[in-house]
Amino acid sequence: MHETVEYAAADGFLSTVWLLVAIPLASAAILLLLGKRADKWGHWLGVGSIAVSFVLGLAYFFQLRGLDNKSVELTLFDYIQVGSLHVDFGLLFDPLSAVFVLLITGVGSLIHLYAVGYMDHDPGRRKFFAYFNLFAAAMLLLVLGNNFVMLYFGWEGVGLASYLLIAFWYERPAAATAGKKAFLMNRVGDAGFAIAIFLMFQQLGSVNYADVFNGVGSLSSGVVLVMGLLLLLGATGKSGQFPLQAWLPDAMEGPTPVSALIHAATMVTAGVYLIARSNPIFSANLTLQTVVVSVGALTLLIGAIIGCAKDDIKRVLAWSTVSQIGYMFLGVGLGGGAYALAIIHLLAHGFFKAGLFLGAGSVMHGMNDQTDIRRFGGLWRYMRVTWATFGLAWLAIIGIPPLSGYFTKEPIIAAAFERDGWTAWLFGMAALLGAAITAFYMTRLFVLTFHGPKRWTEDIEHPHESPAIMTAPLVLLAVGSVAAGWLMSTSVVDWLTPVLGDHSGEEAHGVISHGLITALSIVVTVLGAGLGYALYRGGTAMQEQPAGPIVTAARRNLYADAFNEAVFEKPGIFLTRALVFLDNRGIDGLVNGLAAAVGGGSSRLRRLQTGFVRSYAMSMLTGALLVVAAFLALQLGWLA
Amino acid sequence: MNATNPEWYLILAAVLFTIGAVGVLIRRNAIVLFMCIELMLNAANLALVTFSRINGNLDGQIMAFFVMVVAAAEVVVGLAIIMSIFRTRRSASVDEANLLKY
Amino acid sequence: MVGVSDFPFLSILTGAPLVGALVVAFLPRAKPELAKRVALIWSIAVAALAVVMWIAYDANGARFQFRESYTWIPAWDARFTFAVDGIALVMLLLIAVLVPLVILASWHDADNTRRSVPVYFALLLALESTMIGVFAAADVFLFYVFFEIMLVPMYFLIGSYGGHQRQYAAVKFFLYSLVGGLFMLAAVIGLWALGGKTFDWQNLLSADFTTNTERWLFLGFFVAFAIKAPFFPFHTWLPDAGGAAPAGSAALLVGVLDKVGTFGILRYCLPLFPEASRWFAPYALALGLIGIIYAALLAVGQNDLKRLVSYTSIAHFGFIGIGIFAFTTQAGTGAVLYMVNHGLATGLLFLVVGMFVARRGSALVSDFGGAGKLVPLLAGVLFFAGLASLALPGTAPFVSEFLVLLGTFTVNKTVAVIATAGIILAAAYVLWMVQRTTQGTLNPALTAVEGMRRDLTIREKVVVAPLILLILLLGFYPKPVTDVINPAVQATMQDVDKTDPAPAVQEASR
Amino acid sequence: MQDLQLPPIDYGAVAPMLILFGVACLGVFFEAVLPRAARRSTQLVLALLGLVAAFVVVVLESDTRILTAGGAVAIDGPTLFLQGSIILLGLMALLLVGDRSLEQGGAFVAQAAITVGSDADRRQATRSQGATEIYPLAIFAIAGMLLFVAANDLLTMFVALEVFSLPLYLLCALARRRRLLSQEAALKYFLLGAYASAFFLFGVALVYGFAGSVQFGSIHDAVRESTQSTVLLYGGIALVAIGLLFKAAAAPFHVWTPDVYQGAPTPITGLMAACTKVAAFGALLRVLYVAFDGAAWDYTPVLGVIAVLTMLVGAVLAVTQTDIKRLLAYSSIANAGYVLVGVLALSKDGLSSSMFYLVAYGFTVIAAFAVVTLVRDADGEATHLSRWAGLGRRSPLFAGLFTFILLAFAGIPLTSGFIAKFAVFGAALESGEAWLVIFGVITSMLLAFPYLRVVVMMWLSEPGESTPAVSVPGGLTAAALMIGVVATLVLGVAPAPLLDLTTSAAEFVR
Repeated sequence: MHETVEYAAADGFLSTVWLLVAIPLASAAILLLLGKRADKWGHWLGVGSIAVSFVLGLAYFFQLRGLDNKSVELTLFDYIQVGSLHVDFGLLFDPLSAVFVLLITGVGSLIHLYAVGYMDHDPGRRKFFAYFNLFAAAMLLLVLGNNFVMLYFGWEGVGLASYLLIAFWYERPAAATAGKKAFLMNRVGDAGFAIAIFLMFQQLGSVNYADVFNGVGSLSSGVVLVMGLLLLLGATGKSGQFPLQAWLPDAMEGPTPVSALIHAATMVTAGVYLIARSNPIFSANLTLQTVVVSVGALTLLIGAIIGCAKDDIKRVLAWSTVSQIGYMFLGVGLGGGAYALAIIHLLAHGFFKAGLFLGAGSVMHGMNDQTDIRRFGGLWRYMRVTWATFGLAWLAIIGIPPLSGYFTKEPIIAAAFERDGWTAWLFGMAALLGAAITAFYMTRLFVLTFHGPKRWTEDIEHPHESPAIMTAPLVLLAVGSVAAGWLMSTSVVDWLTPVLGDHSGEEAHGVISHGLITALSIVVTVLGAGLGYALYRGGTAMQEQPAGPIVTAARRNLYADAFNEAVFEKPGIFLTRALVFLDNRGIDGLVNGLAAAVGGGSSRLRRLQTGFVRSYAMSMLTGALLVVAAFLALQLGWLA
Repeated sequence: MNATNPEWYLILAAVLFTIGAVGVLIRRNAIVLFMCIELMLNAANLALVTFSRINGNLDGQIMAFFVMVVAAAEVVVGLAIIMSIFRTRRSASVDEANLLKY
Repeated sequence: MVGVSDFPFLSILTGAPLVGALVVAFLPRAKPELAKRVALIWSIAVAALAVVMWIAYDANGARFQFRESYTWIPAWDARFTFAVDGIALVMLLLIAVLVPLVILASWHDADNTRRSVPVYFALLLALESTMIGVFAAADVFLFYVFFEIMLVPMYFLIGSYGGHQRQYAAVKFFLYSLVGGLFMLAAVIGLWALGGKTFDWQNLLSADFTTNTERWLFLGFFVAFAIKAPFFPFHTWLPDAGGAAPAGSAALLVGVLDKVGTFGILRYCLPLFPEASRWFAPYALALGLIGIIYAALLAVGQNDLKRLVSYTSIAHFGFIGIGIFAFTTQAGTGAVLYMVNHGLATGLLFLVVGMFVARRGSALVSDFGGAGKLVPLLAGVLFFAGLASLALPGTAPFVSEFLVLLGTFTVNKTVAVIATAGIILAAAYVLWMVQRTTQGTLNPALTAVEGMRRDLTIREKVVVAPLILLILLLGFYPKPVTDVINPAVQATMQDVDKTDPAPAVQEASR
Repeated sequence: MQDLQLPPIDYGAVAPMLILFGVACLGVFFEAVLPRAARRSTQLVLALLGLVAAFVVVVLESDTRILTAGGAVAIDGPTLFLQGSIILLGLMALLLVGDRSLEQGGAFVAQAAITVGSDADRRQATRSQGATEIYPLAIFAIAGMLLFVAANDLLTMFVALEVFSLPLYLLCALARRRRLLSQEAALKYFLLGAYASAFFLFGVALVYGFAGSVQFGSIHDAVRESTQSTVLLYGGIALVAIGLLFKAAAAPFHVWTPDVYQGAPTPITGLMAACTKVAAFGALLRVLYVAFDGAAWDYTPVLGVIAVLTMLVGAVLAVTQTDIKRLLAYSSIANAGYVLVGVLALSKDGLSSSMFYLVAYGFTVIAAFAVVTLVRDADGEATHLSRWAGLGRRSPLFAGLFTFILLAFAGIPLTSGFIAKFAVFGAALESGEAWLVIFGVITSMLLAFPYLRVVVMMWLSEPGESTPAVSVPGGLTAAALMIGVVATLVLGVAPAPLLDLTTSAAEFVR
């Protein structure tokens, strides 16, 4: 079914592809080790290292384009070699990793640059850049690894960086808690991922991409299903998908560039990468694909619905991210040609969502770190660059042609309608509904922030445009948001063919025609946006208003946090306390009780030593009688 | 079963030994206690002599003499100890010597 | 290489610290600094010798190397036989590396007690000697001697120089270990009496026992080792001992001394009683599993940093136990590697916690809060040690935990899956501890404490730097260690007559 | 009737006993003729010389294996070994007895006849020189013990029993301080000892009735061939064993031990704990191995139960003791149980290991009581445990030595206690008495607790106001202490020579 996967060994220039990881890593190490001595120039080292990586990435990219088989493999050293297990510290540079490298280093460079301005007044800026570089290194390793253990290595690495950056302002309890929550929920997914790796080794004797993908055909469908579900669990954790979505909005406690880079553009899309990378596994089982599609569809709706109810600019964007990644999951779940669609949506999302977050950061920067959209309004006058770039990104995300979102989201919706039978309707309509809601809440966000009456007070907030070092990346990202979709819609799909398979020849046979879907999606988008504008152009209430059950539920994140608390946290705490009690009183108590029993027995027995010589004689006589009796009993066979 | 049946002497020896052994338990006076022990020794002597007769060799009778000598030596030591305690306590009751216990 | 491998490394390694201990013990009490320096230099010299031995060791050579054998008690065929395989070798290196660092970290530990400072360092060296001996012994009797005698210096380290509740903890430690030791004594005697009246490990390997006898003997050894390690439910001494011991001693206690338990299982239980090992394996796996989950949950619930770290160790020992009793090359190698890595990681964790405690004068988590503001570097090292403890990739423990779980999965999926849940709990207790101590709002009481205003000193940096470096190095490139361990583990697996399962797909196609 | 023929006597073989009896008589003579001032030194030197001479003869005769004096005395391996041990241990005890540096006039009363509590008593307690009769008495006791272990018929054994018991009764009564306790101890010891002798004698009569002879060889033959009622035999064995177990302090015939050990002057307690135990077990071994070995099948379970009971009683009761001498008494009861385990192996190994145990324990216990004599306050020895708190701080040397001794009692390796326990348990296990070994191990665990409590008292508790000072020992006590400690160490580290010696000596002649 699947042609054999083979990677050529790297030579020449491409054998230095490890530099991509090494440069940011070295930079991070230098920044951490030098400490305060690097405070003055550290951030420039941080920006420089990622920029160099970007340039290198471009060079490798062009080098790769010139190769026939479009992939190179590079083994740096033996990582783990025990018995039949052989894990290399090996890298794979192929079309899929190449686009991710460019996304990470490209968008990453812009956000790094932006952060120089954004973190200007923060005393921990050097540390921030060290963590940022660390993240870049881990993320690059994640996408460059040539086996699942390397992927896992990077996977956990980005988790660490994410934790460090969410909890960057660790003296805020909310930030520290959010970081911990992110790490823990990710670990749940990671555990699944890890077990999937064990399963691969147990079944196939290898964890290398090539061996695993080539061996999928020989696995029973049950094993494939389990393996896929475990990988999916990992992916949902990292990408904030149902059921592990709750951590992502809380992650907004981190500095805004972090939200832009890690929790919008790159890290959270690692789940999509994982599934796309493992496409031979996911394509091998229909049930598995259906589960992925369901997760995607459900999450895109959850994210969109909750996004409507939030009043915090970053939280709205965060839920929007959840929702958009839902689209990507939908895409990779649909399989076939939709893999590539999901990837280009991911890339486009990287541009416009990063733009949105950085724009939000720029707003906050000008508004004394206010994040409540109910306290914005009419800002377009004060920060025009931000307004313009944010607006373009807004149009891109809701999918107004010819901006990028249109080229990437609409095909996914169309692909959903191409499924078999009633599921086509179910998932197609869900995707379409999601598009409408997206348009609504994004418009709400945009209108409340930049238009309508001003609802802020001058004595606290003095809105002003951000410095050029921050606006320049905004502009560049806006350009990307506008152009990327159109540029990528065919070129990148073709480019990814060696990895994701050639599906260009496949006949589309949706339940309704593609043209109709296009039209429909534009219509619902416009309707949603129009509704949003109509409702919010006059501003909104400053306080949270009583609302119906649906809105309340959305405000409460559809009770996911409450569920987690009631089902895991509370019982967990109770269990912990109970066990502490058990350990102290039960197990330790048993031991101490035994000791006490011996002591008690001893003090009771020593009372028998009365000090009266006659009672001693008594015990001797008794003993003598017993001994004699025992001897005679044995002799006469009484005891036998 | 005539009176010269040596088994009767053995039974007598056993009875004397038992009286001595029980006497140690029920009497308080150290001297009497000691006498009870002497009684036990003499019961053993009686048994030795009887067995000597039963077995038809003289060893048992010789042993009885040894035992008597030893018993005499024991009396010397025992009375000395009992005396020294009596001088302090003005009592020969063994139950009063009860400082060391538990 | 004849010359080098004939060099009596092991007896010198065992004896040198003891001589050092005697020297240090008799230094004048009034000159504590002198005693510290002598102890430090001595331990560094021992470490250097250990490194030379490591270089001279041939990873692909005989199973046991540097064998030395001297007559001791001919009547029982007990001999001073020393020899190391790969497993023992890495443990010896761990000891040799840890002890100088612990000595350096404990520089001021004994200053404020009313006890003799030289004696403290002499005890540390004596402990090193016994620990080296126990790993280097290749004679069951000799092993037992070191196994028991090891208690004595540790008992005094806890009892004389410990903190809160030190008497209780020391007595508990001693009695628990002694009880285990006596069970083992019975088994050792049985082994000797029924195994051909010899104590030589090599000869005992070929001894035959009846099934029942073998199981009893196994049990005798296993209980001793399970107490030492400790495995659930024999663990309750460790939180007390770890909580009361001075941080440096606690690092040695958990980092090395407890490894004697798992080492003993690998060296004695498995090869000498293969049938019984296989028979008991399910129960041992169950104990390991319970330990992982149970101790991790307890760690979450602790309010005392040192007790918390102790509980994390119990959870980690659960992993090691599982790795040993899964009987696969990967799991076994993982378990041994875990022993080394856990020594480094938990050693570091204990030392760092000790630095916190020394500054704050309290080990209670609730006495901290937001400490990262005051001592950022120290907080960073704590976090790093925590990461190593939760086995993040890039730190050494990841490799071992991964190997254990992967190796276990190939033979027992249920166990491996449940154990994998342990990695979630590990994240929970580490992050929860880090959050409560170093993050969040600064506890106002902390600023008032003089010591909390001083971040890592040069001395402390010298202590933590090598450990951090080793953890990272072995996290990225564990090969030097795995290559040494692997042959020994494979030999052990052969002893228990177990082979790795082939991949399921190949199996099916055959 | 044939003509009486005097049985031939090998005077060389019995010379050690003759020398000591002679020395004792000479001592009595000197007591009568020498001026008071010269008595002590003369007696001490005479006694020591006598012991040394006796020991030399034992060594010279070490290859002798004969029955002599008409079969009444057996000079064979066990006899010579045990005689040598008794002489050496007696020598150490005598060093303690002779010490006068700790207390003005020594540990003994000047005139036993002085009424307790009178003015004269107070004067003698502070000023008078101690009585010098104790030396001949002690030598008589030791000589009696030598005969006891050599006795080859029950009558000789009975006489020897009395010969060594009677002087001991007296010695117990002669303490300088706490004379009421001392006299009470003597009274109890005497009455119960005589009671036990009566049982022994009646047993002798029954055995004589069964076998027609009291010679062990004849009894041995009779057990196999006699047609007499075996009720006589088993009643006899039981009663004879009771008499011997009383001296060995086995439960339930141990009841006198704590009271007497506590009340007697400490040097005499040491003498009893070491030498009496050797003698009693020596006789028990000979009786069981030579005379009654044909009935082994029947008496092993009964004596096994007694052994278990002894170990349990000793261990359990030791747990809550508060007086160090009483604690050591219970410990000695438990140790009697361990020796009994070795005895019941009923093999060559059982014999040799029991002998090794007796010697090892003897050295250690005398050293222990030597330390007890050193810890004193104005009222003499401070034996209450609470008074020992913080002793390690006041006097680290003696606390350290005592700790070492306690570790030996607890059976920690590198002490003779460990080797000895190992030997007896090994012998028992080999003979299939695994249940005795198991109880031995369990009681060892229990016993560790009281020992550890003392260690905690000495080292981990803070010294209180009432912590007595440790007297600097005079040369004699120091010598005894050092001999004991060094022997404990040497027998623990290099037991091979003594093990070989016991093995080569482990053969009775019949």
